[in-house]
Amino acid sequence: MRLRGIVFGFVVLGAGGGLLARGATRIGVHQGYAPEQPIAFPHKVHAGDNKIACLYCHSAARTSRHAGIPSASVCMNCHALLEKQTTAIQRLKEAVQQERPIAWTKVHNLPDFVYFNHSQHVVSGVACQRCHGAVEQMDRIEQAAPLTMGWCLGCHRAEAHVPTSTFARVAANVRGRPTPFAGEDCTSCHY
Amino acid sequence: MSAGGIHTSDPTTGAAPDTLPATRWIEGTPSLHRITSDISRPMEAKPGRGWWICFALASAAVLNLLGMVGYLFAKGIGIWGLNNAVGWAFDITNFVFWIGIGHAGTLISAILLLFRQKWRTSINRSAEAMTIFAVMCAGLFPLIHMGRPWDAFFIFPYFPNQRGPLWVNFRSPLVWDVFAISTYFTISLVFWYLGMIPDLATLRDRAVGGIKKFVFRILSLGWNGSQRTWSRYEIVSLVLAALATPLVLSVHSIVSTDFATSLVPGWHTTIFPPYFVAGAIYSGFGMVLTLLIITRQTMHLERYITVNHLEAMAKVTLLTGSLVGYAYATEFFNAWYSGNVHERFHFINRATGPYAWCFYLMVLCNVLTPQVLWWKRARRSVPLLFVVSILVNVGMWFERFVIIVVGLHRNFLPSAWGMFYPTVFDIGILVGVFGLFFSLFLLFIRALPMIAMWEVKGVSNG
Amino acid sequence: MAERFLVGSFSEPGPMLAAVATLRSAGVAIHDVFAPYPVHGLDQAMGIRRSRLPFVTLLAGLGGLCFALVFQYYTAVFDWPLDVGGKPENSTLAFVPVCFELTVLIGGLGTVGAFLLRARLFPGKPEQLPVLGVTNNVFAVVTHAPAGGNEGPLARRIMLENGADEVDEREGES
Amino acid sequence: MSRRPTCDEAMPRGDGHDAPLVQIGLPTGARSTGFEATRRDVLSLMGFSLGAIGLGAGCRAPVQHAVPLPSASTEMVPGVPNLYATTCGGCGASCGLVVKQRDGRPIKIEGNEASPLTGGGTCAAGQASVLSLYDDARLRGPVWLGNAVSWSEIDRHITTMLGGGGSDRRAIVLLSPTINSPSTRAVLADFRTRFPGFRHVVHDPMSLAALREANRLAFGAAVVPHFHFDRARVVVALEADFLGTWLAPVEFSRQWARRRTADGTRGFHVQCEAGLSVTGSNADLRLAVAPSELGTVAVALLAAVARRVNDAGLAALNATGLGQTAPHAAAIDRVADALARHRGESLVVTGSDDVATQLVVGKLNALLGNIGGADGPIDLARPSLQAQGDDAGVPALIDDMNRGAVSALIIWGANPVYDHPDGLAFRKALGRVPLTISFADRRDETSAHVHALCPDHHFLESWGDAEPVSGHFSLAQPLIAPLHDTRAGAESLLAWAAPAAGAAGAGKPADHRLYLRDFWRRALYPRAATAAGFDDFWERTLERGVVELPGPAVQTHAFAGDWQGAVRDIVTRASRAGTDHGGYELALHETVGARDGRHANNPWLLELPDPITRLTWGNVASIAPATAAALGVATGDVVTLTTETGKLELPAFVQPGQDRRTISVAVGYGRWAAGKAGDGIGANVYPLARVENGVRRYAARVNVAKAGRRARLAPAQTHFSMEGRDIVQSLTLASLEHEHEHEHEELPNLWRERLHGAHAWGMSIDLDACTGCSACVVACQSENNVPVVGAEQVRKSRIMHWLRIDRYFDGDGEDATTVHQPMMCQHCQHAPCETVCPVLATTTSSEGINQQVYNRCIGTRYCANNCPYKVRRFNWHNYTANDDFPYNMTSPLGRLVLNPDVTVRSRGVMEKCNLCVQRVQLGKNQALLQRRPLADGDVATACQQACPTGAIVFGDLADAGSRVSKLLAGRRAYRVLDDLGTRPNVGYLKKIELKEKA
Repeated sequence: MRLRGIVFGFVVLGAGGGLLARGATRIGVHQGYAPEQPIAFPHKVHAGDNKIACLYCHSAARTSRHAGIPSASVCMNCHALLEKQTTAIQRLKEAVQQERPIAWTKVHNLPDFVYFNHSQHVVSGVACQRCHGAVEQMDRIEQAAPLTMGWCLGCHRAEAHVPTSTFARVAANVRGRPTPFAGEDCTSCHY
Repeated sequence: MSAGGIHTSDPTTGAAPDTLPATRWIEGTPSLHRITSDISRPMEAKPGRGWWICFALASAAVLNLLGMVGYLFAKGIGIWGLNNAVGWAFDITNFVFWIGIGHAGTLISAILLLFRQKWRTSINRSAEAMTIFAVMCAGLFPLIHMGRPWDAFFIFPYFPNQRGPLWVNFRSPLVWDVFAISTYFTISLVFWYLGMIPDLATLRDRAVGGIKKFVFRILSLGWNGSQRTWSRYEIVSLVLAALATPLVLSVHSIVSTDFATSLVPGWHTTIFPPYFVAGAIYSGFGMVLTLLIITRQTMHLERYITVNHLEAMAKVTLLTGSLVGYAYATEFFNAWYSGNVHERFHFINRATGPYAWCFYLMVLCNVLTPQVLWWKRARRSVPLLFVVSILVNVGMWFERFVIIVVGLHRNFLPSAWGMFYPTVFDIGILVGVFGLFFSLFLLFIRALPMIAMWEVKGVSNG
Repeated sequence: MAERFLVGSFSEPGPMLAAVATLRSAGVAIHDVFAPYPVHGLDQAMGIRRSRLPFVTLLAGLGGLCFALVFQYYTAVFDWPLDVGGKPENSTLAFVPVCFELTVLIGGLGTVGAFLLRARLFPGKPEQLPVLGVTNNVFAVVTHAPAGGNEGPLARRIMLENGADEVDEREGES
Repeated sequence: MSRRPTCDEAMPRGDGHDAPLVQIGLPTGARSTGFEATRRDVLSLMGFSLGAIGLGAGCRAPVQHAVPLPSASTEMVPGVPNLYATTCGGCGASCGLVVKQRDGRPIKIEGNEASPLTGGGTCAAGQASVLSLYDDARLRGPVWLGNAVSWSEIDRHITTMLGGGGSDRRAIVLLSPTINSPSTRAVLADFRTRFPGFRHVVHDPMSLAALREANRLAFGAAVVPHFHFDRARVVVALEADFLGTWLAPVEFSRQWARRRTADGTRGFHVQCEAGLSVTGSNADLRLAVAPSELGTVAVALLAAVARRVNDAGLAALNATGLGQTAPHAAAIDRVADALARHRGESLVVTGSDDVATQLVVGKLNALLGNIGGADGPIDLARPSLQAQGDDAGVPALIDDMNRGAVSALIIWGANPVYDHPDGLAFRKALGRVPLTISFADRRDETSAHVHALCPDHHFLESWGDAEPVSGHFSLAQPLIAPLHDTRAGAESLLAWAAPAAGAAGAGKPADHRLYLRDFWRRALYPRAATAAGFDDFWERTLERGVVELPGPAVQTHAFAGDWQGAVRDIVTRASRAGTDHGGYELALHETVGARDGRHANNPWLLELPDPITRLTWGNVASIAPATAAALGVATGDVVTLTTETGKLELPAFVQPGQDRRTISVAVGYGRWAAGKAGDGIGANVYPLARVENGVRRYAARVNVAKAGRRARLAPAQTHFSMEGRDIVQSLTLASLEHEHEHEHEELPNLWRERLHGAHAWGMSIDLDACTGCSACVVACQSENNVPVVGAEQVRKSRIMHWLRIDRYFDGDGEDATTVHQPMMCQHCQHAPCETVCPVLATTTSSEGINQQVYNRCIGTRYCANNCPYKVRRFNWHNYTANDDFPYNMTSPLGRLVLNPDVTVRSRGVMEKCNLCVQRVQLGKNQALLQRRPLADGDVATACQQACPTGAIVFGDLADAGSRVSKLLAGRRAYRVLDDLGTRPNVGYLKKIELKEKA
């Protein structure tokens, strides 16, 4: 009878609403963003096959808030000696000769109003892959993590020895909460 | 809604007729059919010139509102007169004012129902409609006063979200407001609609085909007046009334905590909840009076909205008005008795500071004006009641303005004192919202039965 | 299968009440009565039990209350106990208003929802009127009148005796 | 961050390398808001239609690029700030600075702790000078006869017209303010060898010519002595705002604060002045004295002291019985007592423009034995080299120009058309000079009328050195490659003076840096008693910024001035004044924001509330309440001031503490060619000063009349009384001794104490040391990207400063006392703002900071309403990239000053002081990188770093040994409005009162 139709309609509406809501919560999340670069730089070849340490090129990550895109001159440290020639390498060398900076396309754009300091995390022994994914297997870099606040906090809580699972937190709360860790403060990232 | 036709004592409303006042709540004894056609006339006849003029004015104000709010969203609330000292002024004043207006409706339909006041029957429908529209107007302000409506969703605790464990602050009265206002709006709306279903069915059956019949058929949910449904229906009405009664009292109490839980001198007072509720009912009845006096004249419903109704409302107005006046006095006494330097200064400043004129205007309108209602003749004089009701509304608007602005503009550190001067946008939006309210109401009296036919039938039959 | 009904229409509630009472005492099964407004005393006359909807209200209300309590406690104490003005994480008193509002909201909506379901009212449902005007000024008493049974003539007589304007026979499925 | 490399090698030269630097240097803050705005809009549109939400899931933010340096630099790691020592060019005091450079551009001025003079303090103007670097009004390159040209071309024109050579005796005149840079003086010397007819005229808008003249007469040396206020137990200042604007305020503030001890050795500070100044507002005893009476007071003081030290030679003076006729006789006696009690450790200074008065004061100091000695308060032997202005110079120059006796005029840093009483005459005279050259960085009032505009570098772009006090040297190095095609003034002079090949003195480097280095090797290195080679010495000095090199002492003799003559002169003038007394007197003075007007286009300074009037955006005529009542004038009424040299219309301001007969007006306003922000702000009062027999007088007889109009002032504070609430608390020395620690009972805590993390940040502010100089306000604005909102918004009391300095008066007569109270977020442990925020946008961090999360804030403003200190600031408009607010945040160039580590807030967001949490995080990160715990003092907030008196101390309250913990546990500590139970982490130290009322 008709009532069934009505009920069905409500179910459909609910499901649709749920999907829309989920879509809404993905606004501004660019997971999987993999733009083309002015010079096709294969991390797979460098970090993967040739096992060049991340911090060799991105040396700034050790001391700075920025990981730092290496200057073309850094590339030349090796490519001056290697005779391998590709169009990409050709364009790189031109850039170096003309002292023309290369405008790389930024892949990992944090949401607005967030301050992230690479050095803090590198020094604390966070592996690059933990946020950037398996870079050594990527030909073209893509954003592996969602880079949302919830995602950051998950790790911060784990590292801050604040129980992440609800039940663990309940238990901890019964015992009396562990001393708060600055890594959970708003001002750790927002100022 | 079962106040209608009570002659035998029955489980739902077991009142003996002789306990009721001998007042006639309907003039003459119109037949059931007469009642139906009288009440549905405004919806079926062409609107008169008076209606068109009112509607033109109101909708002009609405256009102005749309324009100004649009500009507000584009430019930010800097276009208002607010500043570092006075962070709230017209916006929250309007919010509290309209919430207050919204109180009479549910009060009439719920509390008077529980108190078995027969006279509510012919006014409750329009009073409830007024409630709905007033709450809509009120709800506008929390949204626009932030200047960035697209961020308003932050205030709802929803899942899934990108923020992980960050919810909202359930300690903040603003969150309480969100829940209180939305609950109040929903319940009032349901209550209103539920009460309208039988009348919608009536209209459906009067309608001669066409879109009108279609719409009414959808809305009336296939109502056919079956007694089995009626008996459940009355239980549900009672239950809703029982739920709505504490709700009415809670809403303005919660709104008052916006102020009472803060530490601003003049806000930080425990008498605020009852004081605000009294004020709300007061202003609500003021507005009901205004509207009914207009409609009964323009729509020729004197037969159903009698002077007796007006007088009954006048009595409530007098009572709540006196309560409000008492609250004013108490505030001053508390300030003096507390010996708190900031509190004392606030009330001295309220009575002698740059905004003193608002204070005295408020006392004049809210405390002195209703005193004329002690005289029966005054209570039964329609023009006088009209004037009083208007003054009451003015006074209650200024009450909120005085509380908010005078509280903020001079408090703890004299170095941070400031003044608030409204801009054209403050005033424009104030006017615009009145326009919104009245155009909604004007549409309502054209589109829906503004008097509960089935209830009146019950009464007339008694 | 199609069933046969007797529909007696009255213009006044009084006679209608009397008719109903007599019908029941005569043992005629009353299908239903249709009226423009709730005529009081009719429930007893028809012997309708008091609705149990208030229990729905109670349950829904309690549900809302529990949800509000648990949810606020969870967010404020377990999920992220932020230091808000030095207040205790479990500021129970501050949770009261929301608890109350949700109780009322869910209680109210639950009741109305249950009512609509129970009374089979939903948008677009075609109205089934025994006679036109039951939503205006006619009171209609509907009794079962199986073919060949003797309830039919009996009921017709009783209703006419009690001042029914007219009584006619209908077919339709209940 | 801790290392301070020199930028000899680090700095890219001006050969195009800097272009990409500036690109990557675009502040992420600014970028993020630009991005934010667009994305917010996208979101807002989406909010309205459900369908758009689905689209939103796939929506892409605008593509961003990351542009690395073409070739890696070891010095410059993107995102890592470097600190370079240099010298401030904000005023003549040449304070040592350490400038924070981020991604190749200077973003923040800090004081240089190594400087023995300032010890790390700065002033408001100094803090703001970094913004002037990014001023849009600056010239982009040289201009010849109104056309942009290349340097080589303009050099060709100029060299041909200058001619020069051994026999060439054409008069070439350089007009500049005091030049205390030894290397530049050397450049001038070289220039003179090339052009024998060259001469140098020094013009300071606010000069101390009278003081130098008096010292010439008295001690045989026309010098400005080096004052040591810290060596004086008693300081008597006659019309000398030495804490605010006079001579070297930063240095003097530091010295003065050293004497504000909370024990018996505390100094006693007396101020005699007409208008209330920053210094006067901090004096233990302040006497309102009209300019015409200043001399009388000096004489009376001399007489009174003479009586006490019964000096025979002064008998004659006592006969004149001046002690009685002078005002404030009783008070003067008390002061004389104090002075006599502290002979040799007292100090009388006067900024008077009257030689006679200066002579009397000189005599007074001599009598008290304050002059000379190893630790005498007044040092003539190693004098200050500031304020060498020669008032007679400009009038003489104007005559020469009109006579056609000047063949070429070079104007360097001076703006006489604006700031000289005879400005108009000067402008006319300019037309008579065949070649006029200006080094001005913009087309200002003067340089608009010259032939050749050869824009000088901003001091942050150029090399240089300074010797503010003889023997104290300070080096300046560029923080950024020149933004525009400008050239150091010295380099221009060198280029034009470059001798024909083979001529004498050829082969001197024309590059300014090399010249400087060469000069130091030749002239200064020998004076350094160091075994190290010159390169070491140079590197060290460059890194340290300052160095002390003993030099020859100035030869002076004992006081030999004709003080009797001076006294007679003063007495006769006083009696004349007594006879024809009528009308009022006009007194010109500087304010800490505007100073002499050279920073007029700096919006930070224009919006800086004056510590005394609390007014922004313009100057006023300050009138005593009594006088205002007599004239029927109220604050805001426009009055007409008429002197014999001109008339002026200004809004009146009723000013407690103002002398009854005097109208005070601040100079430095009313520029008409300063730039977009500064033009037409206030009125120019310089023309009302006048030059009187060789000395410029900053006071004049004036007639006051109501103009019948009202002006709308832009006050940052409208109510001046504390209304009897104990907001600023004070105690007397006596009570301090008896007061027990924590005698005020601690309010009970309703709730269980919250656990806190590793630290508990707190701040202590010493109300006794705070002078209200407002350096901290600008420092905060510069550090935290606080927007400038303009006069109209300030009028609506929407000023955005996170840190404000409240000022309250007690009484409103001439003897009104003043208190200053820096007020910023108090970081309450029980913060009222937090409880009411619906979205948890503001909470207390585990380290006790009341944190404000901008991107969570939805702008209900409930927190601001509920904040008893009213320190929260709401972004009523979008102040960035918004043409309604045409200040630095709107111009691409101006945005370069933004601090990339601090978010630029957008519209509808609440903001406030966050205890420079970005500095806290940086400090913690530094400690982390160096694998060491954070030590007390590692983190200094911007306001603390800027404070010249060290009134502000920030630190960890969890560490009982930290300075701030000790201070806040002390007897003077209290919290503002703590009876509200807010439990602030910011505490104040009570002011100490000597209870000396006039």
